Amino acid sequence: MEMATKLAGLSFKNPVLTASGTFGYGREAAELYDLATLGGVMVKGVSREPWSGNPPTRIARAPGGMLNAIGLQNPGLDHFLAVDLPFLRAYDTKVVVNVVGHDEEGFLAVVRGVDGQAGVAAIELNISCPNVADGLLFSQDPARAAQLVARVRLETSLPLIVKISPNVTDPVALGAACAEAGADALSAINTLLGMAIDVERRRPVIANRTGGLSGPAVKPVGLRIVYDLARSLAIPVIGMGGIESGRDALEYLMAGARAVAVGTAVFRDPLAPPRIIGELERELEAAGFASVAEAWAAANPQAKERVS
Amino acid sequence: MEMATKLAGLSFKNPVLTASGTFGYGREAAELYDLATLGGVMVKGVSREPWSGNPPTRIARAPGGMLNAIGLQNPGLDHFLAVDLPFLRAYDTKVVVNVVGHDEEGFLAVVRGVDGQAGVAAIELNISCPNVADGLLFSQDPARAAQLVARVRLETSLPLIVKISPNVTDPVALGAACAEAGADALSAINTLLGMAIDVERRRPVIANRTGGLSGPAVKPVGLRIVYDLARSLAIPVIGMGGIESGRDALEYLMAGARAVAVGTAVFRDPLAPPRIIGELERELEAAGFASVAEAWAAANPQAKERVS
Amino acid sequence: MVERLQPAPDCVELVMEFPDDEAPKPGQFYMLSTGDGRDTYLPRPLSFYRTFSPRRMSFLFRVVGPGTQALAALKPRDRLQAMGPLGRGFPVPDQPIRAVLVGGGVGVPPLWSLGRALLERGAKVTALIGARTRSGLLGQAELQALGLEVRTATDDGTRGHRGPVTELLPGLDADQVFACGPEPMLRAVQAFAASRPLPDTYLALEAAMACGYGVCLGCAVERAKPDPELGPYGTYARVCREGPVFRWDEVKF
Amino acid sequence: MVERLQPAPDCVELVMEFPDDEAPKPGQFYMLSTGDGRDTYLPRPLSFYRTFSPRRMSFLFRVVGPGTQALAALKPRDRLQAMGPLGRGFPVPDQPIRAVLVGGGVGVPPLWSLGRALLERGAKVTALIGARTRSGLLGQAELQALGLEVRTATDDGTRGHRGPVTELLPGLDADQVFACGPEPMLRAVQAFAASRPLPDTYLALEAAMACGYGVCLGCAVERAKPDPELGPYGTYARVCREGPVFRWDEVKF
Ligand SMILES: Cc1cc2nc3c(=O)[nH]c(=O)nc-3n(C[C@H](O)[C@H](O)[C@H](O)COP(=O)(O)OP(=O)(O)OC[C@H]3O[C@@H](n4cnc5c(N)ncnc54)[C@H](O)[C@@H]3O)c2cc1C
Ligand SMILES: Cc1cc2nc3c(=O)[nH]c(=O)nc-3n(C[C@H](O)[C@H](O)[C@H](O)COP(=O)(O)OP(=O)(O)OC[C@H]3O[C@@H](n4cnc5c(N)ncnc54)[C@H](O)[C@@H]3O)c2cc1C
Ligand SMILES: Cc1cc2nc3c(=O)[nH]c(=O)nc-3n(C[C@H](O)[C@H](O)[C@H](O)COP(=O)(O)O)c2cc1C
Ligand SMILES: Cc1cc2nc3c(=O)[nH]c(=O)nc-3n(C[C@H](O)[C@H](O)[C@H](O)COP(=O)(O)O)c2cc1C
Ligand code: FES
Ligand code: FES
Repeated sequence: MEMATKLAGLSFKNPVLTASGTFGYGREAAELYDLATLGGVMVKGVSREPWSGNPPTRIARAPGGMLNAIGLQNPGLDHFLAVDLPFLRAYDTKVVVNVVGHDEEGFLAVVRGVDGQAGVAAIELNISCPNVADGLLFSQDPARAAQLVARVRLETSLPLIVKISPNVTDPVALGAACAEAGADALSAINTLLGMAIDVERRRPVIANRTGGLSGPAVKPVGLRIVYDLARSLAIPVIGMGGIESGRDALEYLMAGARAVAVGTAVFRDPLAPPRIIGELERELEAAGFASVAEAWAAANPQAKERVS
Repeated sequence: MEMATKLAGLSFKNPVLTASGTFGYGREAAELYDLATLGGVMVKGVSREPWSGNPPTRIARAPGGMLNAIGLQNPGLDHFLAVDLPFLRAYDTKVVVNVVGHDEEGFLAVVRGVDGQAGVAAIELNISCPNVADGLLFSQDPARAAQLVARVRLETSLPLIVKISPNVTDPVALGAACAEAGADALSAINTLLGMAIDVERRRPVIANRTGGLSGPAVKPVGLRIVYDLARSLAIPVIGMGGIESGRDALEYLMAGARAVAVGTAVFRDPLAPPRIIGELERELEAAGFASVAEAWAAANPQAKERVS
Repeated sequence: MVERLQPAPDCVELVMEFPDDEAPKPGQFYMLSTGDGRDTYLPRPLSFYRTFSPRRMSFLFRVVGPGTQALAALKPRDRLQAMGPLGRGFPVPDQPIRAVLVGGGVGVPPLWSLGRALLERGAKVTALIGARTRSGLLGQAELQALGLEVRTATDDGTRGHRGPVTELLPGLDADQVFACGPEPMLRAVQAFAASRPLPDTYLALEAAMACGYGVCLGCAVERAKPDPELGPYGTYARVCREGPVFRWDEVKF
Repeated sequence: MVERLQPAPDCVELVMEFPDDEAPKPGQFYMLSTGDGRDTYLPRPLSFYRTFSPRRMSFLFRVVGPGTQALAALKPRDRLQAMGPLGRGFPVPDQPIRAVLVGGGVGVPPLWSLGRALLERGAKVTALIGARTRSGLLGQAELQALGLEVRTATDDGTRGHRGPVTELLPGLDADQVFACGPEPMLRAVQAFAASRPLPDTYLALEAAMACGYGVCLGCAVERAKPDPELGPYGTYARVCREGPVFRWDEVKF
C-alpha cells in the first residue's frame, strides 16, 4: 500500500499526524513508541512569551468526547526553540509548529522565530482556539483572518497551514479568505464551543465556563467541513475531529483530506497514532484503494484541489 | 415539587416539551401514553403548501447521536389545521406550532393561518433547519432574521418563539436581533451541520450529503448556547439538544432555560418525555431545589431574564 | 437473550425471551437497542425470525456495522431493549393459494413465519433462497422443517442454481410472490410481477430508520402512485409504518 | 477483573489481574477505561490499593458518576484497559521515622502500600482515617492487618473522634505526615504542616484528567513557588506527571 501523501509541497511518509495540543512536544509519546512512525507531529500551540493557561478545572467529560479549556499553556518561543524543537528534530518525521498569539504582532513574532529553523516543516496558524479570550478573534471575521495570513506570508516561505474553526457561520468563506491571502493548506477542525454543568456545585464544570468539544462526538461536523472545504477550495486540507480508528481516517481522506490528525483519541489510547496508521493501511486495502492518493476525495467527486 | 414554569406569558404544567420533528403531530406517541402528561408539544414544521422532503437515505448513525436530512416533509398548513390541530387540541397540553417557509411570504402565510386558531399556544419560527436548501438563510444574517420576525410580529399576538441555529458564529447576536424585532422567547438549539461517509459506497451516507447532528453528542453545544443566550438577553429560552434524562433537563434549566424539549431521545425510548418528567422531579429534589423556578439559571448567576 | 447461534460465518441468530406475549405478524419487525455504546445510540430494526413460544422468538442478522456487532456480542442472560412488533406485515390470504417466497441473504427471516402461516391456511408454498455463495444460504433446514419446498441459488454456483435467485421464478406456478432481500433482488421481483402479471406480489423493504414507529420520517421510500390529495407530501411513504411490506406496485426504489 | 468487593454502600473494590508485573510505587495511579460507553470516552484515574502479587492488585473507589458506575458494573472475567503505573508517588524515607498517614473517604487506597513500605523500613506508622459516617470508613481492617495503628474520625461521631480527621493530628508525634483525601482535608493538613513545621509532609492530589501521562495539560494545579525561569508557564504543574504527590508547600489549591 502506497501510504505517502503530499500537500503544500511537503511529502509525508503516511497521512497520519498528531493534532496540536494533544501531544505536547512529543516527549511523553516518545517514551512509548518511535515518533518516526508518524507522518507528522503538530506541536502544542507556541506563543511569543510563555503563557500560564487557564485555572483548573480545565477538563470535563462529554458524551462521545470531552471538553477542554487549557488556555494554551505553553513555555513560549524561546523555550520551544532551545529545548523542544531540538528534541523533535532528532526524529525522521515532519514537525508542524502550531502558532498562537493575542494579536497580529504576537503571531508574527513566533513565525519570524521559527522561520528558517532546521527541523520545522510547516507552520499552522491557530486562529480558532475557543479557550483564550481572544482566541476566536481572527476566525470570526474572514477579512481579519486574511489580513493576518497576508502579513504572516511576508515573513516566511515555510508551508503555511491555517486552522479553521467550526464555530463560524461559513467555514468555507473563512478558508477562501485565507487561501486568497496566501495560505498553502487548511487544517480542520478545531474544537466546538461547548459547556458542561456541575449540578452539585451549581456552576459550569470548567472554570473558564466554556470549553472546546472534541472526540468522536464532533466527527460528523469535521467531515462536513472538510468535505465543503475540499469541494470549494483549491488548497489541500488536513482533516481532524474525532478520529480514533483507521476507518475514521479513511472517511476523512474520502471526504477530501490529504492527511489527517489524531487528537483526543490519544488520551484513551496513547498508541492510537501508530495503531491508526496500521488500521488505515488495512482499510484502504479492504476498500479497494491502491494508495492514499487514490482514496483522496473518493466520496467527494467535485473536490477541487489537484496534486500539489 | 413545583413543576410548573412560565415563559412568554404561557404557563406550562411542567417544563418538558417534545422537540419539533421528532414527534410528528403527536398521533404515534398518543398510542403509548397520555399527551396531557407533557408540558407541551412542539409539532413538526408546517409550511404553507405540502412539502415532499428529501429523497432517501435521510438518516445516518453518528457517535452519541444521529444525522438527519428529512427536509421538512409535511402535509402543509391546510392539512395541519383540518386534521392535526383538532387531534392535538383534545389534549390538555400546550401546542407550539413550528413554522417553516422558503421565504418570508411562506412563513407569513402559515403564521396568518394558525393565528387565532383554538388550541395553538405559541408559534416557533424554524429559521435554522440545515436540511432544506434555504433553511439557514434567515439564521445566517441577524438582520434578515430580524426583518422576518418583525413582519411575523405584525401578523400575530401569539407568543413568538424563534429557533436558534448552532451553525452560526454568534448565536447571541442572532437572538438579540430577534428579541429586538419582537420575539417573545428563543428555542435552542437546532441540529449541527454534519456528514457521514459511506466507505463501501464511496459517497456520503445521506442523499442530501449533509445532515443535522442531534442527540447526546450535541448537549455541550446546546448548554453553551443556552447559557450564553440567558446571560445576554432578557427573553426566556427553551433549551434542547441531547436531553435524554432528568439530569440532562436539570442541567439545561440550571444553565438558564425556562423549559426544555426532548428530541432524538424519543427514537431510542418513545416513553422518554414522561420518563424525563419523573426523573427531573427527583433530580430537582436531590439537588435541593423546591421548584423548577428555583433551579432556573442556578449555574448562571448573571442570567438576565426575570419572571415573565 | 437466551441463546446465540451462528448459522453462517458473518450471521448470528439470537433467541430472546420477551416479558410480554404480543404475537407479531409475518413481516413485522422490532427496534433493538443495546447498551449505551457510542455508535449505537439509535436502535436497529430487525425482522423477527422463528417463534418458539408466545414469549420466545429469534432474530437472524448479518453483522455489518456497530449496531449488529453490539447485538452479536451479547451473551446469554444479557438484557436488551426491544420495541415492537412494528409496521405492516404480509397480508396472508385465507384461500389455499400457490405461494412462492423469495429470500436473498438475510432476507430470509420474515419468510419463516409467513411460510408457516400460509401452510396453516392450506397453501402450497415454495421458498427460493439465494446468496452469494453456499455458506451464505440461510434458513434452508428451518424452512424445510416447516414443510416448505426449498430451492436454492448462489451467485457462484456452489449450491443450487447458479445466478440470481429470481431466475428461478419463471419456472414456477404461483398465484402470489412474497419477497425479502437486497434491492436488486426486489427490483427483479417487481419486474417479474409486472410481466406476468402477478398483482398480489408483496415486497418487504429496508430503510435506514431512527424511530421505527412513524415519528421521524427518516425511512422514506418513494410511492409509485402518490395520492393526488396529499400533493408533494405524498411523494414518500414511511417504511416503518406504511411498510415494511408493500405491494410490488406501491413503491419505487 | 478477578473479584468485586463492596466495602461500603457506595464504594467498590475491584481486584484485577495484569498481563505484566510492573510494580507501582505508593501514591502512583492508573488510567482505567471501560467499554465504549457514551459518557466514558475519557479514561478515569484511580490509585491502586492493595497488591496481592506482582500481577494482582485492587482498586477502591466511590461510585460518583458514569466512569465509576461503568467500573462498578464490571463482572469477574470482564476485561478493561489500564494504563500505568503513572505519576510521582510518595517518597519513602529509608530511616525508621514516625509517620502519620491521613486518609479521608476514598483517599485511603494509596495509604495501604505506603504504610506497608514504611513498616518495611522500620517506621512507626499511625493511620488516621475519616469519613462522614461510620459506614464510610474504609480500609480500617486492611490497614490494621498490615500492622499499623489505626484511629478513626467521623463527622457525625458514629465511630471514633467526632469531627474532621485532621483534628487527631495535633495529638500525635510525627516526623512526617502523608495525606490523601478531599481538598478541605488536605488544606487542614497543609496548615498543620506549616504550623509545626513539618516540612516533609506530602499530599496526594486529585484533578480532572484526560490523559494521565502529561500531554493534555488538563490536570493543572497551581504551584506555590513557580520557577521564575519559566515565567507564566510555571504557574501550573501537572498533577499526573509532577504529582499526584506533592510536598505540602509546593502547591496552592
Ligand atoms: C424493517 C427492517 C427489517 C430488517 N431485518 C433484518 C434482518 O432480519 N436481518 C438483518 O440482517 N438485517 C435486517 N435489517 C437491516 C438491519 O437493520 C441493518 O443491517 C442494521 O441496522 C445495520 O446496523 P449496523 O450498525 O450494524 O450497521 P451500519 O454500519 O450502521 O449500517 C449498515 C450499512 O449502512 C451504511 N451506513 C449507515 N450509516 C452509516 C454511517 N454513519 N457511516 C457509515 N456508513 C453508514 C453502510 O453502508 C453500512 O454498511 C432490517 C432493516 C429493516 C428496515
Ligand atoms: C490521581 C488520582 C487518583 C484517584 N484515586 C481515586 C481512588 O483511589 N478512589 C476513588 O474513589 N477516586 C479516586 N480518584 C477520583 C476519581 O478519578 C473520580 O472520582 C472519577 O474520575 C469520577 O468519574 P465519574 O465518571 O464516575 O464521575 P464524574 O461525574 O465524571 O465526575 C465526578 C464529579 O465531577 C464533576 N463533573 C466532572 N465532569 C462533569 C460533567 N461533564 N458534568 C457534570 N459534572 C461533572 C461532578 O461534580 C461529579 O460529581 C482519583 C483521582 C485522581 C486524579
Ligand atoms: C486538550 C486539547 C488541547 C488542544 N490544544 C490545541 C492547541 O494548542 N492548538 C490547536 O490548534 N488545537 C488544539 N486543540 C484542538 C485539536 O488539535 C483538534 O483540532 C481537535 O481536538 C479536534 O480533533 P480530535 O477530536 O481528534 O481531538 C486541542 C484539543 C484538545 C482536546
Ligand atoms: C429527525 C429530526 C427532525 C427534525 N425536524 C425539525 C423540524 O421540523 N423543525 C425544527 O425546528 N427542528 C427539527 N429538528 C430539530 C429538533 O427539534 C431539535 O432542535 C434537535 O434535534 C436537538 O435536540 P435533540 O438532540 O434532543 O434531538 C429535527 C430533529 C430531528 C432529529
Ligand atoms: S423510522 Fe422513523 S418514521 Fe420510520
Ligand atoms: S492528565 Fe493530561 S497532562 Fe495530566
